[in-house]
Amino acid sequence: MKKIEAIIKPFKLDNVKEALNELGIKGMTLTEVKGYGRQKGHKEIYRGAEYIVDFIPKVKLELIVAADQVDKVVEIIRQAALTGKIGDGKIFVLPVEQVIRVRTGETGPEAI
Amino acid sequence: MKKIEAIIKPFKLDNVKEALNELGIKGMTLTEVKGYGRQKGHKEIYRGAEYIVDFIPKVKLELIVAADQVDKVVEIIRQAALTGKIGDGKIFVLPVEQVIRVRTGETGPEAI
Amino acid sequence: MKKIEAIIKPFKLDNVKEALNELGIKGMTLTEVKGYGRQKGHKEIYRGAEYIVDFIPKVKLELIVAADQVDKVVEIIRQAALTGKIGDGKIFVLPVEQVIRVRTGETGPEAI
Amino acid sequence: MISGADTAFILISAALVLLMTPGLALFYAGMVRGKNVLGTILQSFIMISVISIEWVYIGYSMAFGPDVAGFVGDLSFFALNGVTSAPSSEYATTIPQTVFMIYQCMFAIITPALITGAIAERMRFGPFLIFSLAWAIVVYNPVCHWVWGSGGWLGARGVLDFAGGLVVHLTSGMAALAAVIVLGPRKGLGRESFIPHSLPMTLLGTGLLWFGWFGFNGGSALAADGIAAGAFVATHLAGMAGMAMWTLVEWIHYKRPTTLGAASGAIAGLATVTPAAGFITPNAAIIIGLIAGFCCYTAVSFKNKIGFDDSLDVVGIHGVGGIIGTICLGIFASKAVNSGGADGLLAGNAAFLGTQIFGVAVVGAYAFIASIILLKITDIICRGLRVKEEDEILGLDQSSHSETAYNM
Amino acid sequence: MISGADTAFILISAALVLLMTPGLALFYAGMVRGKNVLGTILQSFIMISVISIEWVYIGYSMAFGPDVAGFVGDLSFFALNGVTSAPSSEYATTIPQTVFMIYQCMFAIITPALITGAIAERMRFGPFLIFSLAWAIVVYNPVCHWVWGSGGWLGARGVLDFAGGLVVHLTSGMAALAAVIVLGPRKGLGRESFIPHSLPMTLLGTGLLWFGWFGFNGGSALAADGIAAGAFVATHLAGMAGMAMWTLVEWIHYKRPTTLGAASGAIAGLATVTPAAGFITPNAAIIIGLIAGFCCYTAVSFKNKIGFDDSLDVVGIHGVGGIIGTICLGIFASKAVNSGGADGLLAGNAAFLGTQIFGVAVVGAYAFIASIILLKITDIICRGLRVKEEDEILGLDQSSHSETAYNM
Amino acid sequence: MISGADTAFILISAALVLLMTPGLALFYAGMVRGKNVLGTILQSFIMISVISIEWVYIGYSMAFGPDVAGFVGDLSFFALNGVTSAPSSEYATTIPQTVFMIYQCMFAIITPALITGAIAERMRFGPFLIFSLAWAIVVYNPVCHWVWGSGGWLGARGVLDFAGGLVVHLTSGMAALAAVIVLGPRKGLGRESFIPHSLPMTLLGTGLLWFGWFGFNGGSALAADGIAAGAFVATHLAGMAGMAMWTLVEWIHYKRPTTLGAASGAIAGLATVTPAAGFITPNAAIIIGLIAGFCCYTAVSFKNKIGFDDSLDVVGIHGVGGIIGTICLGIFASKAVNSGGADGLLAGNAAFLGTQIFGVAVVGAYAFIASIILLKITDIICRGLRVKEEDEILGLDQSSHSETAYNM
Ligand SMILES: Nc1ncnc2c1ncn2[C@@H]1O[C@H](COP(=O)(O)OP(=O)(O)O)[C@@H](O)[C@H]1O
Ligand SMILES: Nc1ncnc2c1ncn2[C@@H]1O[C@H](COP(=O)(O)OP(=O)(O)O)[C@@H](O)[C@H]1O
Ligand SMILES: Nc1ncnc2c1ncn2[C@@H]1O[C@H](COP(=O)(O)OP(=O)(O)O)[C@@H](O)[C@H]1O
Repeated sequence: MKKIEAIIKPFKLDNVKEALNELGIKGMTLTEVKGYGRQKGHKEIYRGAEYIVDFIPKVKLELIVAADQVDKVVEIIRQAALTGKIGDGKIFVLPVEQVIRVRTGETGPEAI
Repeated sequence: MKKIEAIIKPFKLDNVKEALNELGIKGMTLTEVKGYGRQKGHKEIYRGAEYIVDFIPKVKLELIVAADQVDKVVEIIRQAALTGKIGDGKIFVLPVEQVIRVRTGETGPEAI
Repeated sequence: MKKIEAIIKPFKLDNVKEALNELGIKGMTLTEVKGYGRQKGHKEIYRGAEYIVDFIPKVKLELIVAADQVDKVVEIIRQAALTGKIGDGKIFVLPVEQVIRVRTGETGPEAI
Repeated sequence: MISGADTAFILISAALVLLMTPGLALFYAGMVRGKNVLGTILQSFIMISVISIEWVYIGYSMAFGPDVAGFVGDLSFFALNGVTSAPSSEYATTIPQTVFMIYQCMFAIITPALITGAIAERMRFGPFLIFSLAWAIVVYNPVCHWVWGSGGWLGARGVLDFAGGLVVHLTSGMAALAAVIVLGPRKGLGRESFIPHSLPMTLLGTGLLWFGWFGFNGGSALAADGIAAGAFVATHLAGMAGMAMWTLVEWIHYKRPTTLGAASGAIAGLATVTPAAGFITPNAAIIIGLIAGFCCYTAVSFKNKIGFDDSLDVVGIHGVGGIIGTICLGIFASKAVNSGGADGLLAGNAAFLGTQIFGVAVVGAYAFIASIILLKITDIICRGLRVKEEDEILGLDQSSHSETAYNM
Repeated sequence: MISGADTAFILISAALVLLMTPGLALFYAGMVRGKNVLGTILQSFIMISVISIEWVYIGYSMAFGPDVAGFVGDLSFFALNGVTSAPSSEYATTIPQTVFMIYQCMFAIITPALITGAIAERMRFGPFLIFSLAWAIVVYNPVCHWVWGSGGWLGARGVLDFAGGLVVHLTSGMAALAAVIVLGPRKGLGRESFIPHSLPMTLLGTGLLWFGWFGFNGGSALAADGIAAGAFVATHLAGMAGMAMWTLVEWIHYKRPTTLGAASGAIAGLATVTPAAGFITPNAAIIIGLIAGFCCYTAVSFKNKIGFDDSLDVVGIHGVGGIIGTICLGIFASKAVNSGGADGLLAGNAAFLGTQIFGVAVVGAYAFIASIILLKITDIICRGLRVKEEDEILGLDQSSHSETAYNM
Repeated sequence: MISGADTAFILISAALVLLMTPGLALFYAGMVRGKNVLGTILQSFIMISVISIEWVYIGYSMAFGPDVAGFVGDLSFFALNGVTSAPSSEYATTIPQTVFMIYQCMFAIITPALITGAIAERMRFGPFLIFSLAWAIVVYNPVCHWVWGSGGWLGARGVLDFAGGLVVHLTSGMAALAAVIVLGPRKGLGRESFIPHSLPMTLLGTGLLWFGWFGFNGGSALAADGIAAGAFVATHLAGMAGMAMWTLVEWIHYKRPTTLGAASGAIAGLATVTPAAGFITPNAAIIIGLIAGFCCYTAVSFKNKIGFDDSLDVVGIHGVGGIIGTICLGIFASKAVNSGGADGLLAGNAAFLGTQIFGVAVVGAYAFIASIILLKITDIICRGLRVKEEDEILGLDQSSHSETAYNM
């Protein structure tokens, strides 16, 4: 099993969720995060003082998937999250050793 | 060392924390996340328009533990987080290569 | 490639960000988390009732870096986040199998 | 004869008292958890509808209609029949009766809204509506008549209540006590932290309440005169003294003055001076405020010790405040301040203190018993007063109203 | 001769009406998404500047200056020339003319602010300023003169509008309709959830609006008298009835009474009774409130069905409310209540109902057509009314104002 | 003789001015970081207690008691001795003296509350209480007497201040300047972003302040008359002009009109017109508002350049506003507007401008020097004015009050 972490633009979330849904992915976990990267931050103005805000709101999706699904899922996410503009985000794949479903105690791929 | 990520129902947090405490687990990190899974979302109503909100508030616990503790900790979390109803959450175990304590510079199991 | 997760004190964030910047690190992702550890929580008072709040606001930084950069980055973060007082936080290193940049589809170290 | 000045003053005062209900909604909502914010707000807001309708059709008549045996008004003012822009011959004779009616309506609204602090985070919306409507009819209207109605038996015995220590605060405090007993504590009491979700909201509510209270107490003079001025001053001074005292006691007790403490003390002072405002000197108002801050703090601390789940301290603040204030009036009242009032203990008239204690006992007992009974009946009719356990965990906003307070 | 009481009453009423603009800003801002909060607030606040300047220099004179052919006032009051603390000879003759002028100014401010609910989350700030200024001159001032100006042709034909059903609510509702058509829907309508970011903020706004409305309608009597009292009472009762009805319909329809529904119903009731407040009985006010709650609910539901993006329901609440209220006045008006008013259908005078319908038709058509034209012109002059797509995604706060509402 | 209308008007005005303190608390609290919200709110709220007590026992007497050598009132009104519902023979002779006393109390409360914007996010609570109490006695009361007290030496020299340009805004602005110098900047100034945590809260505060300002300036006529009307109008117009100007300058300067800029400009305009409100024409009020918007913007920008940590710009807005407004009065005052006022430069009386400048110099210098001294003394007595560095990092809410503003 693998863990896919995708950091994407917040307004693409619905898109990605639907795409994953179509693929039959049933579970994921979402976190509001702030990203720092090549995409420049923006300027804010408060009473004539300028502040550079360089952390940009992003959404992080975490999904555990079976190893053989990784490539497909990654590709789907990429397509659904794509705008082509800087700051579109990143997808990481990490190894997972075990998965347990709290409700049933199932482990491994069944538990996903 | 392993990283345990547990996604649980928010109102079970106190329970889980206490159970871990009893086990002697001294450190963990908590994130407010939103989960999407078999547990159905709910309907919200705003001026006669219905919206389906399918991301449900969950809490994610992250703990680094020594490899030999994993099974015990996972089991304790599972029991403490269990309601038996859908949406109870998942526990993932990931490999960790290194741990450093910022304050002392200790590394490895001592740093946990 | 490795994933570095650093849990630090929020007011040290700017410091850490600058230090990483100087090192040429261009990307990272930040999450507001709550930490539980040796650093004791604080007491809050509401109408004569005392509550112990034992989760303390922390910031979690996540960075994917090339394997050979890990030690340097970890050390830089440690120095920049250090106050020497309890609760300074932890740094974890996890293996990463793949990285994809959404915008370009690049993978591996180029995608970071 | 109608006075434009009095009319203007009481109309604006009525607007101020109306504002107290949203103010209260925010004051309370700030103290609940994030999942019960809207449920809490709505319980107050909806009282504007439920009680106003009730008031127009029967409430005003029950409270201020022609007296029946000292106990209640008859229903001859049904649907405001005969309530015109001519002044009443018995109440507020310098303003249109419509003005008096609507001003009093605002009091009737906020009283059951006060109770919602005790039932917060667990009562079902429907049963609450039924209970509050019944309560207005069975408790508020009669007590209002006893104390303020022409011919009302308590008023006739000399019991004084300037702006609602008995009629508003004690009745709602006793109903709160009843509700806490009948409903039982929130799930998780003692184990989980019921920390306020937004104290700035509570402080905003406090500010609006204080502002509105000038209409509540000042307007109760029913004229823009020296009595109104005295009541206004007493209100402000008791509020500030209550805030000072609570903060101070907390500072000594816990080494920390808190913002919620300041807000609580202010409301305690304002509530406590309510029955006395127009009958006392400024210095007496300060003393009452100080007593209020101390006693309400103690009452609330005591509650915490006995694990009694009066969620937002309606008993400890409004109940205790209503009692103390009414009794303090028995001590501090002075005809030199208001010739239409009475002399109290300090002016050598111990009998009046007795009268006030009698008023407290009667109103307190009646409101408590009637509330218990009404709650039990509502419980039976509605098959339960509390939301289901899983709905309580989920929060009222989602489970009862299909809404979420914040979506940032 | 100047009456101190009336002066005090109208000054305070003017302050209350001013407060409605921040109240409206919060009411609206609570309903938008977190990225458009400040943009929404500022659109209302800035009307205070734009319209007040306009009003002082030409607006007041166009609305209330010496009549030109029944259509508009001439500009002899330019820069408040001749507007002194002496009373006007034609309007509000018991208060300084400055008081009347500033009281009316507050109405002129909130009217275009109401429109912002329809254009929320997508209109550019600059073009909105230009449009609102032009709209005040082309729509608000003339319509105000027609209905309320001495010599105004609609007023002369017997059309009645106590506090702005036509002048305020219908004009802004029609402008909103025009804006929705011209601007088109927000990006993502139907796909994304446009869930309110903070309902407590909307409820706070509701409370402030209700409070302010007493000044809006009560003050429109321009004296602290029985008419003011009647308007005050009618306002409150329609508000509470609207809240009751909307909540009830929702409860039946969706099995859930919602907080936003309660707030919406209240505003619907308050808006709808505005033209009628000083001319009807309390019972009529309740009926009007109930009708308002039902019809506005229906209108808003209908909008949802046809995918018409009136973001915060200005058409469904203020437009529909203005129409219904003005027509209801044709039904319920009674000279027994206000001898300066009229008898309506129920008092046997069907003609008056016709007059009111005529008023609705004329004002509605004029406001709609003029708004469309002004929007189109603004569009051309400014090269676009809407923010760029990426700015809409980013949100107005950041893209138009370089600010963020919350940084917790 | 007592006028009901004036009594009603000043009572309501007093309530409006009281509301400004919670309004200010929110205005300020919105601008601080999330960890200092409650500390900031409490600093304002607690002034209601500290100053009201002081006012009742000595403040009112020092300010408005029988004159001693033009410098201060004697203490014969200690504990409101002799302050009854009969009018004063010297002040506000148409309302109960209690009304005048409580109205002035509200001014005394908000003045030190204004200072808290300068010390935000770093001053200890206890020392602030001590300082503010001492400051009220040493600065506010005497200056109030000099300017407004019967026999006060500045008033006797012809210095005019309608509603507190000198007494309220300049004194608090100078105290703020002193506090900024003595306290030093917040930790992290220049490195970290001190971004407002909730601008909607600041805008809500702005709305409440604007609303309350009608009581502040309008009520300062101490009667519901043409002067009150003029002051009310001037207040509104300067506020809207200040808002327009600040927004415009910012728009040109940074290509972005901001919401905080609009709020800041409004407060600048309102503060600046305060000394002049009852003595000038509407057109002069607009000019004053425009000047205020421009100058305060410039002052605040200048502060940013020199790294002077006046956290929430008390000096740049209230200090500068108080100076400009008082001097502008020297230019624009007109006896044609208010025969009880003066003619200014434009009416050919340059001497009056000189008098006003003299007033600014005297009050400014006195308030600044006295504030410095009081801060130094408080520093010594309390062993430090600032919270510990780690507590500053943690935030005042937790470290000083053991509370958290939000727990969503
Ligand atoms: N090395 C990294 N480690 C972790 N997160 C990263 C890293 N680089 C980028 N990110 C995340 O990806 C987001 C997008 O990256 P950015 O460099 O702005 O644009 P792009 O991915 O289009 O090159 C960032 O906001 C950040 O959240
Ligand atoms: N494949 C997955 N990857 C990541 N998180 C998941 C996955 N499946 C479920 N989750 C998380 O676990 C939570 C509970 O899952 P759900 O399917 O609703 O119930 P259950 O675990 O009882 O079957 C979800 O809300 C989501 O946060
Ligand atoms: N075993 C662990 N797993 C995950 N996070 C941890 C663990 N131990 C500590 N942390 C995180 O590190 C933070 C600091 O740890 P703490 O024990 O308080 O101080 P220190 O690191 O100085 O010993 C905690 O607040 C928590 O967020």
